[in-house]
Amino acid sequence: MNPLLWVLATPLAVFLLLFAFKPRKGGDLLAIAGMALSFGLSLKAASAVLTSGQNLSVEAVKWLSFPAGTGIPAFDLSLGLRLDPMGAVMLLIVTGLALCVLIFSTWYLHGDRFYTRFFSHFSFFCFAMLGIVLSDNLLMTFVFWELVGVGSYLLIGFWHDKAAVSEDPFYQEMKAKDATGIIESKLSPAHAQLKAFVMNRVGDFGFLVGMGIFLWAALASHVTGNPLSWENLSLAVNTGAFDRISFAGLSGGTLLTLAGIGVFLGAMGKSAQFPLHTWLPDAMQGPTTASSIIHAATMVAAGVFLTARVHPLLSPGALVFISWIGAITAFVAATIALVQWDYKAVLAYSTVSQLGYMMIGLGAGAGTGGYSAGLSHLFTHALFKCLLFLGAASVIHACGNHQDMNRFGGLLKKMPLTAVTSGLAVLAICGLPFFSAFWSKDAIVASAFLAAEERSGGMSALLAWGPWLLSVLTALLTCFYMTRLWTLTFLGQERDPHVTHHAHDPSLPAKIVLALLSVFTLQFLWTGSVNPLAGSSWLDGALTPGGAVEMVAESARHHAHVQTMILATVLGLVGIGSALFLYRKGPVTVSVKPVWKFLANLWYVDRLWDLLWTEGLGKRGGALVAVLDLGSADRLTKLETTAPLSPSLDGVVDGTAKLAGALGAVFGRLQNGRIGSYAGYATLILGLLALLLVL
Amino acid sequence: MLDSLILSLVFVAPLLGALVLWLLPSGWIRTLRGVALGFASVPLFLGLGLFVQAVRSGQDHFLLRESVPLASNLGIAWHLGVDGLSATLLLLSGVVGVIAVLASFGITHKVRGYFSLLLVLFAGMNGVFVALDMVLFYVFWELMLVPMFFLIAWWGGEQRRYASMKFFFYTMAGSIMLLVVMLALHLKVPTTGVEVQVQRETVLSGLSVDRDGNAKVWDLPVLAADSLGHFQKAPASQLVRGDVKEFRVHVPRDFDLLHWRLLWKHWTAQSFLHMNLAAFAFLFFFLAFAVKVPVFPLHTWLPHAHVQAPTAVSVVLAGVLLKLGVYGFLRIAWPLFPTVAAAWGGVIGILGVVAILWAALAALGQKDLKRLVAYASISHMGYCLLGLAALTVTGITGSLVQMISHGIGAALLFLLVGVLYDRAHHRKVEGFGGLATTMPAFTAVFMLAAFSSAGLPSLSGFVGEVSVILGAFQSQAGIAAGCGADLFRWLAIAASLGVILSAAYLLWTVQRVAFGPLRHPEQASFPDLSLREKFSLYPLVALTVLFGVWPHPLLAALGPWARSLSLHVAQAIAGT
Amino acid sequence: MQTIANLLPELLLCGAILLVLVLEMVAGKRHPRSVTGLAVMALLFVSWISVRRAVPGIDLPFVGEMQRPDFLTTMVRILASIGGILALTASTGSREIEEYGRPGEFAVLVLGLVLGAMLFASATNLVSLYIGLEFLSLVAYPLSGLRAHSKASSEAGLKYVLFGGVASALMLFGMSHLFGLTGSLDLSVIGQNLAKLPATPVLCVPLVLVGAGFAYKLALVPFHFWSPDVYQGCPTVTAGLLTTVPKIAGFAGLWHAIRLVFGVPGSHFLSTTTMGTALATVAVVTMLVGALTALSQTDAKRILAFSSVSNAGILLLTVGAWDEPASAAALYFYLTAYLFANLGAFLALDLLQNDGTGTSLSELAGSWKRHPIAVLALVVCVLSLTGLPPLAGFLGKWNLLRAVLDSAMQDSGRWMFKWASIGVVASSVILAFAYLRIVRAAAVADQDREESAGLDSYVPSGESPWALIVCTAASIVLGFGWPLIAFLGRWFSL
Amino acid sequence: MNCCMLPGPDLLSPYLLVSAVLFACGLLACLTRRNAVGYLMGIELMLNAAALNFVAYGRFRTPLEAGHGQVFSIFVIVLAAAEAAVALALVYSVYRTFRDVDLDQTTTLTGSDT
Repeated sequence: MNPLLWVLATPLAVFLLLFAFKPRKGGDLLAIAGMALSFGLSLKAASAVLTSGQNLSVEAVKWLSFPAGTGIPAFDLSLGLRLDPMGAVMLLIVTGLALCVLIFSTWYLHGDRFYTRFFSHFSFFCFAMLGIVLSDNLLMTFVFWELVGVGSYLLIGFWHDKAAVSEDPFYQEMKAKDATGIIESKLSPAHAQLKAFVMNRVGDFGFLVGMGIFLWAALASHVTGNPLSWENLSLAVNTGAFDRISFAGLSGGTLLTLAGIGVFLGAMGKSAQFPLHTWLPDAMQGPTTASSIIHAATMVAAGVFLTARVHPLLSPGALVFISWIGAITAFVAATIALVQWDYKAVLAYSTVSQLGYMMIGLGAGAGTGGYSAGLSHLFTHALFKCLLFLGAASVIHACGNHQDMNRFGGLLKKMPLTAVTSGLAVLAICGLPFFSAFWSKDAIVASAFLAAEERSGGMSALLAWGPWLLSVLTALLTCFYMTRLWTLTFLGQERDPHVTHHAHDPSLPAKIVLALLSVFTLQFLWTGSVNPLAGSSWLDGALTPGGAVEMVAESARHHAHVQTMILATVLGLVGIGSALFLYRKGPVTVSVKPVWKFLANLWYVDRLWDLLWTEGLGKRGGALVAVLDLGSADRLTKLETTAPLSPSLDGVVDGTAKLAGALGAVFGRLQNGRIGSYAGYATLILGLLALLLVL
Repeated sequence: MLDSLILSLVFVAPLLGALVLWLLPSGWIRTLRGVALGFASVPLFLGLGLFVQAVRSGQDHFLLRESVPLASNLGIAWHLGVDGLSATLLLLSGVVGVIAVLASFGITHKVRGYFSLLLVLFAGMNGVFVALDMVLFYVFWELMLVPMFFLIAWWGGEQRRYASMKFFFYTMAGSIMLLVVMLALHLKVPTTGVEVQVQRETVLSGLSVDRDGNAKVWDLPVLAADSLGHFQKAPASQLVRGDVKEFRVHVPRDFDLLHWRLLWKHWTAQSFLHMNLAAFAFLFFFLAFAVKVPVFPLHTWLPHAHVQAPTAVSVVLAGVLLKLGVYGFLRIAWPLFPTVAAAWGGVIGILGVVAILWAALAALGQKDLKRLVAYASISHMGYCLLGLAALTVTGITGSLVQMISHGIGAALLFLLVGVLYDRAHHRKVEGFGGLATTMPAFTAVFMLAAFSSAGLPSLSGFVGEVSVILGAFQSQAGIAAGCGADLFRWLAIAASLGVILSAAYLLWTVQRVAFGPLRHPEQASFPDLSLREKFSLYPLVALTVLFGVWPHPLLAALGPWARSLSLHVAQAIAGT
Repeated sequence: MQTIANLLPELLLCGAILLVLVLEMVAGKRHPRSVTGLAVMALLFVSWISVRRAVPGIDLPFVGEMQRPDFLTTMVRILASIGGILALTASTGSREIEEYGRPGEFAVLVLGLVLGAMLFASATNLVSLYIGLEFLSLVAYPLSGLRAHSKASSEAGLKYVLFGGVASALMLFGMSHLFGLTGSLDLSVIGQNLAKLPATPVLCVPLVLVGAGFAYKLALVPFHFWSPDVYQGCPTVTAGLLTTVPKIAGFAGLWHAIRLVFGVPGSHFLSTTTMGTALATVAVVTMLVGALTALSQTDAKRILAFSSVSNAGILLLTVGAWDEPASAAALYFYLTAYLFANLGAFLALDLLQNDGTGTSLSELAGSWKRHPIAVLALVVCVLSLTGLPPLAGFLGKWNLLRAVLDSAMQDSGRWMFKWASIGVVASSVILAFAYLRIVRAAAVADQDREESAGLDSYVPSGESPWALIVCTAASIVLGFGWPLIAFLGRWFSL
Repeated sequence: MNCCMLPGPDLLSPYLLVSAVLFACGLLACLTRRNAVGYLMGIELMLNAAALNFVAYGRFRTPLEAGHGQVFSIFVIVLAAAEAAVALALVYSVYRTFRDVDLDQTTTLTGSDT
């Protein structure tokens, strides 16, 4: 059997076994073993792919097959696996990190009520995630896309019976004062999981529409085989399928842009792009180790991954849209991260911000090297962000589940390994030379620069340069808030002894995991040379976009890179320095009051969603329609006796019945019991009739 | 004779069961349950067998069909038949029926009457699925009315009288007009019958060969013009060769639904009450079936009926009865009046989408679990209508699959609400909270059911919805309906919004009922699913997953059917 | 002599009446049952004779230009006697009738009613028509006023007689002018003479007046006012009888009269089409008014009364439809189904009434607890009236609509009948709601007052349940009578 | 009509006029009388009007037809008597139960009360 199938099937098998039998103990070992197996196989497969550059694939099986109709050929939306270089790296990262996290969790969740359940749900998630990585067509991606959502749903709601933070004293004293932007009564695992899924559904709406249009186009151009497979889609687009169809007066490029943006909406949901990002910080309600991989390393990156997958199908217009969304996301999230006191919240917002970066890169297009930059940032980020979260896990675990940075401080002595590894990760994310993000993040900024130069011809300067500008600003902010995080936690002296005095590094296996991951923060592992400017050697296959692209001149790119390097380093040092200086003694609130408040309230985005979506549409709108349909609650209680007529669909029905009854009552009233009047009516009518005939 | 005997069994067995129950003493409750279960399971096995056959054949033809004249000079015949569609629906009704009986074991008073009425109801349902004679169809159709009325009125909730009256009156008002319509159609055919032109494809769809090798469509000899232009019996070989294009068939005056498929052109030329006969008939067929589906805005009886009906009856109502409406569209309204259906496709599609969104919003606003699920049903049936109106193979297949998956999913949800009701004796959403801690198994099934009807891939709900939406995107039906080619794409986009809403109201419900801290301490003592409940729930769960992961059987059984319908309509449009 | 033999059933009935009177005198006190028994025997014999003589396609010759016992008449004779038998059987267990205490008189009256029905059904002459009508009425008045000591009953009787008097007077006045116009009492001659006259509206006035008489007998709008009051007031069994047998006779009579008077080919006078349109109009108004009024009633008997008005309207369509054999068959089958369903419903009510409750919906509430079987029968009969398959009523309605639409489609002049068919379904829906209120009260609603408070449970003596059982069974069995309506269609077309 | 064109003093129209007046009186009585007996009398008047018509019409036709008319009028008289008998019996029973024969009092049977 093909290794890819094993890679995919093993986690599923583990999940099914654990779900079916719910073993008291040994579940964790089973999961780890399974993950190790699929990691080993992935290594084998990935190395084969990366060295040869040849795709591995598994024969597609029929899934949704439809007979031919009029003007539409018979087609089969089949399920098949395909592993290309990009997927290979992703595969390694997913399985590898999953393995690490599983090992780490045996320490972190030790003694938890739902210990085994974590491993089963986690395995399910891995299965779904691997499905996305391996899928060879759009529909299958959508399928696993949703399943990943379920996985995250299950893991966010892991402690499903936990109350909302409004009842959590720790949270109450930690939260920034007058931070009303967060609706605390709706911040609990139960709420968070719902929010995450529905928010993602908002994105998936776009995905569905985009897929619909793509399928329609592909069928219009009579491709053979699965019309939604990556090859067929790009084939259809390149053979001008979109010129053959038209919708809402749009056709060709514009329609393609529409479809592209549609699919990208899906990516926005998964990758928490503004304004759909609000679910990700809430998702921190789940176990930290789960967050470390789902909401930091892999799942949220799935959006970026998808965007990269469909990159050949994206029109220039769509790319501009993408880079702007990315830029806005990156900036907004970074600003919010500045003012958070919650250790995990900072990490969450930094994740959102970094995802924004990746989108900027992809949005910059392939020619500018943005595509490869975005992808490489996806890979590097996955590793150091996972490391950061695991560090957070050990800190929080060590401090008795406190997440308040005000109470931390001076942990460097107590838990050196955690501190060092996290420190490395911070440096990495700051993008200092010789650290991984230096090579990926700065490349993104550079590509944004090049893209801006390219576009400034076609559109207004602001529209063209905005993304670049924001990305540079964000670089500064990133360094600042990450350093703030580290300083407040590990430097200075203990501020709250009875929170921190038990603190100690995690157990050995966890330590090993941390150490192992921290290695990846170093750039040369990626680029294969210590020269900061060197591109990656062994990743080339993974980072070259599908389809032919004409690259911007080498010299121009080199030029841009140098500039960016200098700029970024300077900004980085400024940010780090200022943060160190400000927070060396402990927490201080530095900012202009209104700005602080605005940021502490998360730009009021959560509020807005809550107002429009939950309260507005969900509660008010629902109630209104309910009343318009069946009538008031009062009516519904009196149906059996005397239901008052109410202006509702149901009321109209009853109204007509009542009307008929009333008409009948009128005739009934003629029946007054007087025989005289009976004869009267009869003869009267008869007489009239006779009269009618005579005249 | 054998065919119609086997087929009659699907409704005769339940009727026999009702009779047997009637003869048994009302005290023997266990026996009564056993007998009911036994007789209810007969259609299940038949349905299963037929379904397997249908999947195997992968063709659109009748697996069994037989016509025995009842009252010859009235043109009425005992005409029964099963094709892929009927077989699938028979299987569904068999499964739902058995599960409904299982779920009714909790009923303790007037057990005998309850089960006999339930069995009569099944007889009606299954009868409709196999009837191919208009009068027969109507008889079975109305046969369901009375048992349903009493099932709600006797074993229902506190407002059962209102609900039952409303159900009865609404449904009857919808369908009684069919009396006039069917007679009008019948009488507009001359007593001597009428000779109609048919396309070759139409003939091939019902081709059979008589003793001396002449072609017949169903049981009617096919005539083709010979060299002199006289119409002679056409040899089947000639037909298959396809060198002759124009065929004629002499259709007698009767109520045979298969014959009626050939007559749409004839009827389109007639008029009745200053209206085009075909349009007139389609309108009333549509209304009659729309009430059952139910189509917005004729749906308001459903919430009442569901809320008041006992669990098992709700299960049957949502699981099978609503499907009868769509079945009516598929078996009668669309094939008999293809051109009218195409011409009104726009309105119908819009109605479908309005139902999806309106009902979804209404569901968001419900406080009663059962009413919420009822609105979910209305919303999901909207997809069936949209796919049907889109008239693409993908769309129609989608709506057929949606029927089945909704049948399973809705049954599941109603059973779950029943589980809660049996424990708490109320159905208020805010009356629950945090049940996941006390009832993990229940929660698991509940989540699965919710995800399935929210259209999660790998569960049956997804296949139908996505096919309908994709089908609508490909649809050109807007043109035939004179609303522009874009109409159905807009509708598809609007329908996709339903995907967000369904996730919202279903998962919100799950969250409020199952997650968060236990809100009502007394509910800490609730037992998890009992064995009987598991018996009734797990088969449906299994089906949901099966059809979600491996939809091939459904598609193989229904796809060809959808194809032939789509082509039938397309040819009709081309023919005019 | 040979022709007299064609009135054999009628003659037998006369004999039976005498015998019953004698037996009443001799053994009425000691064996009240024997009297009823004799009457039932007689009716059975009569219906047997009629069955023997019911030969499709052979119309027996006129009897002194007065009666024409054709196939329809013969069949109607059977129906009428069946109605009589059922009523008599039921009467033996009916508290109201038993309390009246003179089974003999009741039996005589029933026999008389049947006799009158037979005469009216086959009348072909103004005199026989008038006599038949009066005969029916004169017997019906005492039947409805039977319980002389009860206010309701006597009031019902009085109203009936007074309204009937006016109606018959109108009819007679019309007849007199008709006689003046045509110089003949024989309907066929009248028809031929009318055919020569021009169709000036004035000449129609006498016809309208004669029509009034029929309208009163059949309780057609606007001559229906008496019926709800009378049916509510008179004993329930009687009500059942009066809503069926006279209607059966009336429609047969009207059927013949219309065809004799207007069936003349090449007539300058009112064409069959015009006549049909007029009748259809009356029919539609009647069925809708009856149905709508039934909605607002609160007494089961009144609901059934108005439903019988509505049904009369529906039946009238067949008379006007003029598509001879088909509509005759439709008329006959509908009448049969109607007889069993309607009589059954009343008999069931009577059974429920026996323990002293009334027939108002509120009093019926929860009676399924006391008499499950009777309520079941009531439900079946009422559903048959509703016209739900697979019960007799559905078949009747289907067949009737078929005939009506068929004739409508053969002659574009009969466009009114297409609308009338819509009217039929409309009124059926409205009526369904009214019927459902009976079902709901009897079979669903719980007793508001506590269980059987002050109800002395009256044990229905005798065979009365059998009548009900027969009605119910017939309502079910006839529902599967597809072949039967096929045969009827063929017979009447012979 | 031809019958009206006959020469000589005696004409059909006066008879018809008389009977019409009779009929009108009878009908009026029926519509206005609150007393049951009065109502009955009205009916009798109408019947007689009709009977008169029969005889009158017959009078101006062939003897055979005249016979028809007269026979019918005899029937009418007889049946009127019979009807009167039945009616009076019922009036009596009403009187026994209601202690009154005022038709405005005998109105227990209306849809409304129950």
